[in-house]
Amino acid sequence: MTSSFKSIEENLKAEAGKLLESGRVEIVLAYGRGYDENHPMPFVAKHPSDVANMVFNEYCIHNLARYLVRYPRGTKIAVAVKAADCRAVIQLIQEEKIKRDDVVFLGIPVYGMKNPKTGEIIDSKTTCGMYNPVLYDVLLGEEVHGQKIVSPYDVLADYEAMDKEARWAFWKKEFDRCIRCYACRKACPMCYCDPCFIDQSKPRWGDKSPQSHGNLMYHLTRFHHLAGRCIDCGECSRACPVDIPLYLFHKKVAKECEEMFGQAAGMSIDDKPALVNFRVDDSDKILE
Amino acid sequence: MSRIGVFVCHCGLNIAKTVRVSELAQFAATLPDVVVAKDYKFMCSTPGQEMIANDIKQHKLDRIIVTACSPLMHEQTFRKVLAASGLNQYLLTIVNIREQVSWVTHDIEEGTAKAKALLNGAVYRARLLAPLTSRVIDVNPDVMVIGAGIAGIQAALELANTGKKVYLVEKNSTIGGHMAQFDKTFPTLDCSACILTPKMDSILQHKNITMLTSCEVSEVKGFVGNFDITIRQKARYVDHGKCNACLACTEKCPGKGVSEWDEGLVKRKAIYIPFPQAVPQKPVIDRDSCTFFKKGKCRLCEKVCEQKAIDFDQQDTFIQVKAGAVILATGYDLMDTKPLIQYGYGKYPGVYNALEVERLFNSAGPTGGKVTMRDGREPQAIAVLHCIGSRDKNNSEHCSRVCCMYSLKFAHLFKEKTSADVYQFYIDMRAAGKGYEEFYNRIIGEDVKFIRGKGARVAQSPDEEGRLIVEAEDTITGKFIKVPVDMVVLSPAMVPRADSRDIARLFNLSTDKQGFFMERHPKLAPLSTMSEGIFIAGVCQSPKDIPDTVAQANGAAAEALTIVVKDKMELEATTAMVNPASCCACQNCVRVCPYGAPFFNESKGVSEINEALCKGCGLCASVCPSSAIIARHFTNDQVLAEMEGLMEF
Amino acid sequence: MLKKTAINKISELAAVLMEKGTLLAPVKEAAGFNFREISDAGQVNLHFHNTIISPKSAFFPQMEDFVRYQTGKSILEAAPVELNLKPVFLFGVRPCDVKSFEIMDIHFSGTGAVDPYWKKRREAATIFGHAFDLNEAADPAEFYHTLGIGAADPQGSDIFMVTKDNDLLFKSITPKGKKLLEELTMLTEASAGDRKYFEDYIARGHDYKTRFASVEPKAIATEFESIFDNREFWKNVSNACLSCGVCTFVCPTCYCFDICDETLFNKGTRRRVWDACMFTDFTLEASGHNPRTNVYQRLRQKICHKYSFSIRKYGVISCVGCGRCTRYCPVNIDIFSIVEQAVKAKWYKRL
Amino acid sequence: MSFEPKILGIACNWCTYTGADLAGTTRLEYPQNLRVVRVMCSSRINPSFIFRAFQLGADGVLVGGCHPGDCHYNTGNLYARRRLAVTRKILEFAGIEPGRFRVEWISASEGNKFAEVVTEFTRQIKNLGPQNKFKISQ
Repeated sequence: MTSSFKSIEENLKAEAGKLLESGRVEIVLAYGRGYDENHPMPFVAKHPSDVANMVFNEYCIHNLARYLVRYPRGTKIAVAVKAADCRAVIQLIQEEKIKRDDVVFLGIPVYGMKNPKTGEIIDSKTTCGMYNPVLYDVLLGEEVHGQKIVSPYDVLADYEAMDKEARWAFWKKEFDRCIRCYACRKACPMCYCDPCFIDQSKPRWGDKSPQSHGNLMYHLTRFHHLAGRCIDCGECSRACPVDIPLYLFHKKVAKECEEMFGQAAGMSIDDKPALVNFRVDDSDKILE
Repeated sequence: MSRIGVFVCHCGLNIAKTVRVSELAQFAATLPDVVVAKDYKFMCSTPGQEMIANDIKQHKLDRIIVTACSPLMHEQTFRKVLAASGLNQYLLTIVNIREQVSWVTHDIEEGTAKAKALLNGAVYRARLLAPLTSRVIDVNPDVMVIGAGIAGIQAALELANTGKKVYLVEKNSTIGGHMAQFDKTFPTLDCSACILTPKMDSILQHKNITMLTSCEVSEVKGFVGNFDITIRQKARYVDHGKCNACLACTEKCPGKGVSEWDEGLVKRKAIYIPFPQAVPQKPVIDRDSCTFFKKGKCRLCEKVCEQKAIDFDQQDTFIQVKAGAVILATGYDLMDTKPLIQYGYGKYPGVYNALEVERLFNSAGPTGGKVTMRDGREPQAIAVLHCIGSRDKNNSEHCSRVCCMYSLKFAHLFKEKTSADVYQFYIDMRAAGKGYEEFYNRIIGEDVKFIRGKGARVAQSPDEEGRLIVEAEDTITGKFIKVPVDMVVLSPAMVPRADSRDIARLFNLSTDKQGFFMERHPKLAPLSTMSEGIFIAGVCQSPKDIPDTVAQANGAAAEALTIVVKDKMELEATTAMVNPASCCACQNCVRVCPYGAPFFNESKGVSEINEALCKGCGLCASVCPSSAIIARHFTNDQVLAEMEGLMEF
Repeated sequence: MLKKTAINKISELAAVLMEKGTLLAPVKEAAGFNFREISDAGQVNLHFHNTIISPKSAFFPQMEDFVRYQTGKSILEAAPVELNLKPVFLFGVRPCDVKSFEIMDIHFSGTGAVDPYWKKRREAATIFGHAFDLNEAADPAEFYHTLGIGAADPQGSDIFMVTKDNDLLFKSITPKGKKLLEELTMLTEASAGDRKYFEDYIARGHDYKTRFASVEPKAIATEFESIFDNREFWKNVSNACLSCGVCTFVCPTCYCFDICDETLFNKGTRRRVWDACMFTDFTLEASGHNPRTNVYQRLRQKICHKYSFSIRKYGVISCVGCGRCTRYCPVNIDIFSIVEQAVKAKWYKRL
Repeated sequence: MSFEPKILGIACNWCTYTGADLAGTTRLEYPQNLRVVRVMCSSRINPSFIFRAFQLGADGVLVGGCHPGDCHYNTGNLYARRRLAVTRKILEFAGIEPGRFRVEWISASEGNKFAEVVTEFTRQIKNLGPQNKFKISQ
């Protein structure tokens, strides 16, 4: 049984109102009206009266975890999180960017979110394909059951089967289109570096001009920085104005990390990010 | 713009044979920013060094590249040349064209080409080098020794005798450690107390030693030369400043506790001193067995104390100590053999562990030195089982090193004090120590029955109440045997203290698989640790006997002295630093550093690095996503530039 | 002069233009349309509403090389990069984008400091403007009507194109366009009916509705000046802003760039690349100080630059209402709504 | 002329670099295609160094560190192992032959192993041919 968007919206408004009213939180991160129905926006409620302006519909795709790190440490924030968004918040807690006590998870179990550009339903092809938040303080609807469980990594099969030349040709074409607007990193809840490595002038990791080599360095390094941290929300790819399928590469790295380190990103607040961790008995096989 | 001087060494024919050195110098001269490039027969010779020094002055060089042997050979030599010429020594780059070029090829074309590529990399790198200065810090002249067994006592005395102030921290209410529990020591069979108690007394008397008993380290801050350590002194409920050690209280006390000192074989009072020669000779109250603490009534001790030293309101107190160096001598625990149910320890009263037996032999022990068992009998047959839990893949893989010898000592003492038959069940006899083999031979001559086979099981005799059967395979005869005995002595593995990992965490040490503290290098630095200024001595590093422990204690004292003897010390210059403007507060550096050098400054919202703790490995720099960490001398741009130079040709 | 050709013969026209010079025209790509240099005449595709990246890139490419040099060598040996341009045909530019060239001319040549790269590229180009399809509804993000731009305004183009059923009509607007049109012999003469259709179409273009707000330049400039320091307003409108560069990169009137020296193996190029005022390091000073550290300051800069500073300095709103920034914003921030809020609602006064 | 690859080596100071020196001291011959950057610890290696090396035209990249457990800095190479494993997977998915990037644990006493690894790796890279995918064309 799933809850309608409307009932989720009602619950969201009610819970947000209560949290603001009681002073439990200073801020509620949710969704508000955009320039039309198909384009709602991330929305910040600070007063109980702001709650009336909240919306929730199938186009409320944005991962609001992105905004958490924008507020001073210690700010009490409630955040509306769908499944992947929730994992992003957990990952941020693991990384001590925010404290568990400072954040209220308003969990949204939902199936049927749509990409406003294509109108397609967002599922495991471009995201982690989870529909229920793994952790929440309040659940704003009934848990989604009965959706076919598809591994988020299934979509990789075709690409893994490609030979290396074809795969390189594929990625080269994709990365060459990059205009370096950096919407991917800015939409990413885990990309909180300021400055980003690619903006540094000393060292100059890659050229600033949008040429193949600088683009490649930017994207590959970003994939590495997100290894074991990417929660596969797909925001990078949806934000991209030229539709580079970044999610594919992120999925591949996430899959490998999960296999090698036995841990998926953002599933438990007790985990330690995999790449700043080790086990003495990690096998040398991972290097083969 | 840099002014680079390149100096190519022939190393006689060592290099010149497979690298065209003059061509290399000519090539160098064509590279951007290279002002002068020369080749010479032996660059490390005095004339070679003078040539570099002169060129630095004449050409106003600000970067020097020496193209010669491995930096591990002569980097220091050439750094001195730079320093003497007024150039910062870190502006030197060594190109290794001997070990890694001329000696590994016979082809002069290949050799020359590779040398050019390496040199080009060095030129790219040299341009970006920055002068570095070592920071000099003040050193606190005091030393803290943690653990007051024989290792700690020895180290403390040695240091105190050099005039250094020593803080000796002991968890128990008396110093002395395990050695004070022993009766005799192998192989000389001299009385343990006779050799130890004078040292314990010296600790008490020494004007340079502050003895802190009933104390544990609760927090360690700072770094080599400047440790800032918080000690928690547990409440003793007796004001040791007032107590005159009349011990009237201990006589009147109705409370009964289990004597830890006597390994639980007897009871002691609730207010007590662990043993007659304890240092300090002042009692403490054990809350758990004290009638007043349990029932709220009694206070007999308070009534009899003329000094008014009893203080039931005493609380744990915290003492701040500063020290320049720390020696850890925290010793060991005997393995708990109860889980090894096949040996029946804890189940059959006739089964003892080694420390209990030590107490049985001791004239100050529970039986006044008589070997009588828990049921009051004198044993007629005794089995001593070696290697219980040690040399055992399922428990402790290591050899505990001393059990063979003390088991032989037990045999001797049993023979001396009883008329019992004594059996030794052993895997093989390890007697590697001065006088040990001789001791073994002596015991062989004392009508002790040696069975080469590990004791496999201890069982209740089906026939006789209180009689035990030891089962083993005699590997000499290949027969499975059952030996009926009255008393079984287990020689269990020596294992790290239960809290060794907590202590390791406090001092940022690593522990080995078992939990013993890791030395910096197993052979060349067995007393140092990866934490600068923290040394280890005795069994906390690995099982060893008293002579080795004492030797280590002396060694650790000397090592600690090398730090505190100077009033200033130089810190590593090639450390890492954080550029706060780029720090994204991900705290990866804090998570990964093996030395705890980076820390998060909550108020500034950025990580910082305590350079005194930094060893310059550069791990933090590579896990820093925003490149905020600068690993000095191996900065990102230096490495990237060198790679670019290496790949150009 | 009005000429025409059948739409299915566009590739023939393209082939002719490719012979005469460089043809830049809309091409369909994975994510949508973009102006690209045409290498295959069949690529030209006029079934587009508008391109992702605005056609400013024809005159102000994202990357422009200025000087090549070698490290360790004298500056005298550095070689400026010469633009050896063939004639350029910029084909299929929508009226709002054509308008943007006029605004960009102010910045790149109208202020006295002439940018030679812009100027040369502008001079080399013949612009084929192309009316929006009046039969199809405007994109919800668009609001060029607000800026006084009609859906079929021919001014600014050298040649203006209108679709009539299966034909494409071409009218020369400038002498340059007239000359070219005369050379394009494969085009046929338009009929009287075509001419009427064309004129009607242009007139109808003004009635074609996009989103609209009554915006008077001086008034709006004043309005934004008065709320410049109203942090609540700016924080509120920038709450969702990610501070990425999408809006500025797709914008036809954003012209900020960065000068970079990019070297490899001692060979270097000094070039300019697009920069964006939305990037955190845009205003980062060498000292490490950054006057705009907050998102709201950057979004304020972007909007005030277009709707206030530009008006004060040059008398024009530096926005053509093409709607790209709104359309491609990952979080649906809408400049029109912000302007509307500032003008109409005056909500800040309630605070 | 036969293809002579350029191979970038990154070696830790304490083990592999010293092992390479030992190979020299014992006069073990091996191909001259390897150019080594010395760093203090294999954990210093930023994954982007590897990407950059291929962009600079390296046909192969060889990383050398202490054996796990023997790191001069205790645990540095244990982090490096994970990080470089991920680097490898990224290279592979981008289309770089995984054989072009290798991590080897070579101790200071393993001069032999160093020479063998370099010889074998050089042969492998020769078989793979020039790496032009990441290489920046000038």
